Amino acid sequence: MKKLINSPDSVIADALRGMAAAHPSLAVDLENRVVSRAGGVMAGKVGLVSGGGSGHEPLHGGYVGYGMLDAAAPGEVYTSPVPDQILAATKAADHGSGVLHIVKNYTGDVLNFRMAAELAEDEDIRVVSVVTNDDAAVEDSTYTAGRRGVGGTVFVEKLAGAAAEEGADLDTVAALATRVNEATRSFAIALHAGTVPAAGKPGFDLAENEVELGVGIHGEPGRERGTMQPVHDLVGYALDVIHADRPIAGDQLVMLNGQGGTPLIELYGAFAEAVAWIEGHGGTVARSLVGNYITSLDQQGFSITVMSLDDELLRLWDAPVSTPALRWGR
Amino acid sequence: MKKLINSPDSVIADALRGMAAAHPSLAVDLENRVVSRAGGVMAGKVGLVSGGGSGHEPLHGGYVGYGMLDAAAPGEVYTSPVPDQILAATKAADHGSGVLHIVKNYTGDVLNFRMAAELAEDEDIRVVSVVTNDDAAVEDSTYTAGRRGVGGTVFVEKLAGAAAEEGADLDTVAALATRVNEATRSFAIALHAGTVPAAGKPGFDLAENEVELGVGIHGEPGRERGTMQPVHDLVGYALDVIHADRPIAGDQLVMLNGQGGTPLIELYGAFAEAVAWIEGHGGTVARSLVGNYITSLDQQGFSITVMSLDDELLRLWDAPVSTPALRWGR
Amino acid sequence: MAFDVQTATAWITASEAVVKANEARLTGLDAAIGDGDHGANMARGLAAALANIAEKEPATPGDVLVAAGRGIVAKTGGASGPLYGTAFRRAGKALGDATEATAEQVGDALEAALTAIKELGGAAEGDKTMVDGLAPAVAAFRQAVADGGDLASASVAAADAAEAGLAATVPLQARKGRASYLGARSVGHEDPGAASLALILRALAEVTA
Amino acid sequence: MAFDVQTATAWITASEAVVKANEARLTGLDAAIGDGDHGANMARGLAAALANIAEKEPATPGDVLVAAGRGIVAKTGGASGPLYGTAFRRAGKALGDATEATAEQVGDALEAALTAIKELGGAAEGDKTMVDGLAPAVAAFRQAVADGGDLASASVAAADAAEAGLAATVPLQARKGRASYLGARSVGHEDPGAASLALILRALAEVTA
Ligand SMILES: Nc1ncnc2c1ncn2[C@@H]1O[C@H](COP(=O)(O)OP(=O)(O)O)[C@@H](O)[C@H]1O
Ligand SMILES: Nc1ncnc2c1ncn2[C@@H]1O[C@H](COP(=O)(O)OP(=O)(O)O)[C@@H](O)[C@H]1O
Ligand SMILES: [Mg+2]
Ligand SMILES: [Mg+2]
Ligand SMILES: [Mg+2]
Ligand SMILES: [Mg+2]
Repeated sequence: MKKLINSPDSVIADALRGMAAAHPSLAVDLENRVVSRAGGVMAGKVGLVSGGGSGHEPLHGGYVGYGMLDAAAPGEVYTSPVPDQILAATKAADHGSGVLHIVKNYTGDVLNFRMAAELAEDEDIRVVSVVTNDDAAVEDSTYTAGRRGVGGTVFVEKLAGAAAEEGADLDTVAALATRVNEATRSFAIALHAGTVPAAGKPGFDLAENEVELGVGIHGEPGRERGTMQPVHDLVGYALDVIHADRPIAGDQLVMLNGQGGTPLIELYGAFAEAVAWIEGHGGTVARSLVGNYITSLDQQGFSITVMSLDDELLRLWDAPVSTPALRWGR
Repeated sequence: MKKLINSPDSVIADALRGMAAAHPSLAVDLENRVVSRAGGVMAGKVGLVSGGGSGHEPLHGGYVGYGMLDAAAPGEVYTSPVPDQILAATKAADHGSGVLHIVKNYTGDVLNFRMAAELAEDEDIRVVSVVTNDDAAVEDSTYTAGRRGVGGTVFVEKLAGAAAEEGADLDTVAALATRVNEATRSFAIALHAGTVPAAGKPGFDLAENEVELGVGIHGEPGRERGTMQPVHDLVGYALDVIHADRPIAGDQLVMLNGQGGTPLIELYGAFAEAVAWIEGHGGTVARSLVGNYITSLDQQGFSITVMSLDDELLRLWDAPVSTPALRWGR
Repeated sequence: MAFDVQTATAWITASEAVVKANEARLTGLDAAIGDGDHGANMARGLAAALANIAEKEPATPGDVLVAAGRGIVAKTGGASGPLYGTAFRRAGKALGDATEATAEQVGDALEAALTAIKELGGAAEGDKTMVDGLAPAVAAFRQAVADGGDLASASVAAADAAEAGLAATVPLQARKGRASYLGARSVGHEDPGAASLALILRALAEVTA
Repeated sequence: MAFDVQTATAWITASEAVVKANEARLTGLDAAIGDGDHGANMARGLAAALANIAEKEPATPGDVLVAAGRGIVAKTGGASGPLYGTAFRRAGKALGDATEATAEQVGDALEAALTAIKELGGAAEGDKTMVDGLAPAVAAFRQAVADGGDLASASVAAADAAEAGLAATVPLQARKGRASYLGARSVGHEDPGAASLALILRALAEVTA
């Protein structure tokens, strides 16, 4: 697989240079690999930090800005960032009222963020971590690593970001983030695996009539291999799994997300199926996102993330946001 | 190639249903296949209509909204819309001050829009057409079909849209659109061809060490086949061609566009190279877009579109815009 | 045999069938030097032509062709929609309200179609377009009639000429349509529009045989 | 032979070399049931370990391992960074400021590493992780020392046990780390972390031979 890169080693550094040049609203620390807001922030605002492996763009750097994150720490492709880097992001995000770490549930992310939090506390920055784990494809159990954090992370960043912007304190923002995570479920299906630059070939091979059901965001195989179906059936499968795990009822926030290599025209078609399914089950799609919001490089496929809305969550979703990847209301 | 669709015949209809559900700001006429603004428009504003084959999303439907288009007419995949459909879009866009047709220079688009314009004049709607032809890959000549309209179309839609929103009359908006088109050049390189749903396989085959240089936006082969290079060299090649055709000097508006299947992280890396090239040649990147703005389904590769800015063009670029795919300032 | 409503309708019916049967081939030709939709475009367009004929129930062969052309323009899109659509419409108009057109009149109609395509698309012979099939076909049809041939033999001559014209597009470099963007790389391929045109004229020869 | 600064440094050097040589294999194992970065992670981490040792010029074998661990944590990322990094750091701390650690002390250090990994990652034996290589290796090392073996023979016993532990991960279903997301599909593959661990303990056996 050809990649539009200089070398696998320079992918992150090159991309960060590009982000810095493309977005004057971002401050990009190329040395520490931290993306933070260039503009001023209301003193006393709770800081929001996220991060994780790269390859999921626009997550997380594209969500730094008013109403969402204060800083992001991008690791190597599909590899969590290191503690010092997360510490640097935490310092960049600290406005005196503590910092929320939004961590996707992967052993590497959890451990590196935990170490960074310890380092931050040594420097008298209070850190609370919220671990997202919205992937309904994975059996949850206390004996395992548990569920993965996937698309729901975007919702957590948006809604917690809005609460922080409104002046909520660290514990309130953390409690909200937890509530959002709990109200959210995702499921993903891949048609063709993405290619990590260092690997140079797709993470798994699928025949013309095969799909991977229940994939994560790291090009890993899913929970089972299935047969290629019309998008109506694939979307139905995904929503059936989510619905069985946490019933879909009432007003929903729905993200129909592309994995990086699927045309937008197909994502709109998939979204039409999702809306039909949800309305057919008595729910309502009150708000939505359709596009590439949490990707797996050039993987082909989609994920659906569904959250039950209440008045507070709806208000926070509609609150102004101004980041490279999500922008409305200002 | 697997496609996330129900059937090749239903792709456009399904996507339009999805767009309608995803964007309350849009009115989607499923029968006539017209996407227009749902909200009211200042009476007397010049209407802007564009359209063309589908598969280039977010172009054009994603650019319908305040500060850009009034209506879009999406044809079948890679096939220009038909006259009746363009007429319906023209009617939806007419607020009493005439309508600008923004037409990409392809025989099919030009002919169908010309027929639609004749139909519109029969209904007493004044139509002026501006044909975009910014592709520096194609030799221009009066004996040929001339250059293709590609990425520059996005700039024309944005800047003409801003002028129309300010209340400029039809001839002024058309003159501005022409000026934007003339100040703009594009060049594209593909790594892997996209797949039209009805065809089911990529438009051309490239070996692991090959690229297509000077491709258009319809999965067609380029002006020559080249050797795969680091992104530094590919971007340099593209900018060399553009620079030779129309020198890049002074403040530039630069779009580093993905063809639909290239990861955003790679586009940022490519953009970093473009900025370095332009600054190395004494120019300045004053404004930019990095992402998927005019795509070729799931084709892998990029295009660069460069426009020389003056004070008026800069002001119009910065003017508020609120569409599904471009949004700032309100 | 004369060119009446039945023959005209049979021509469009046969054209639709042969294009449908050759859809993949036409698409393949277009994928090589264009955007790979000519098969789908022509299939959609001729199906719309048939539907419009069925709906309008035209009373003259001219009106059959006008209805076909309108159907094509309304549903095809692309370059071939306006070009073929207008060509059929102008051909139909050229037949006036004759209920049985003579071979000579059919020759005039084909000439009108050629003129329409040249006017609209601006292509000359040698630009590697459908004109390279239609221009020699019109000439051959007229010559056959001048030599005393009837509709059937003139149509065979036209079809033969269109197929020869198609073959002659292979070494040409395209100067119009999408294939022109390929520059020298367009050499060595049949033009898709000339290919669909040859099929349609062969269909005429078959329904008039 | 005793475990001194030279031996400790030689161990990390040999580990880096063998991991680098096996980078593609480790990545392949991780691609099958994880995300395909374990080879790159370990190569990057152990290179950082070497760089940090070179920079810090540690005076004791304990400090060599602490420097290695810090280098790994600072540059690796992923699950293996904190796990291996903390393991080396804790192992180093367990050695105290001895300039020549005995086989028994090295056994304690390996035990400290195992405890650190279990504490941090929460994995037990049988969860299909590096613990399945390290736990039997520590036991074998201690047993060899108890049986009167020296550093060299105990290290060989540890490396053998780690390799057996690696082989024993094949039929297991993963319950920790990314492979756990595959559920039953994780069965039938070697665990990548257990594989890198076996390489690192074989390197210990070689430098102490
Ligand atoms: N300017 C023109 N004049 C005459 N024929 C043309 C012209 N442009 C294109 N064509 C014909 O149209 C054919 C392509 O039609 P089609 O693929 O359906 O449309 P598009 O090029 O819009 O995809 C070409 O093979 C050529 O024969
Ligand atoms: N909770 C855990 N406890 C012990 N070892 C673990 C745990 N999670 C993962 N590992 C080990 O880490 C290895 C994967 O490391 P690596 O691929 O470098 O990191 P990542 O999983 O973050 O991509 C696994 O093969 C396993 O041996
Ligand atoms: Mg990883
Ligand atoms: Mg076309
Ligand atoms: Mg075509
Ligand atoms: Mg891994």
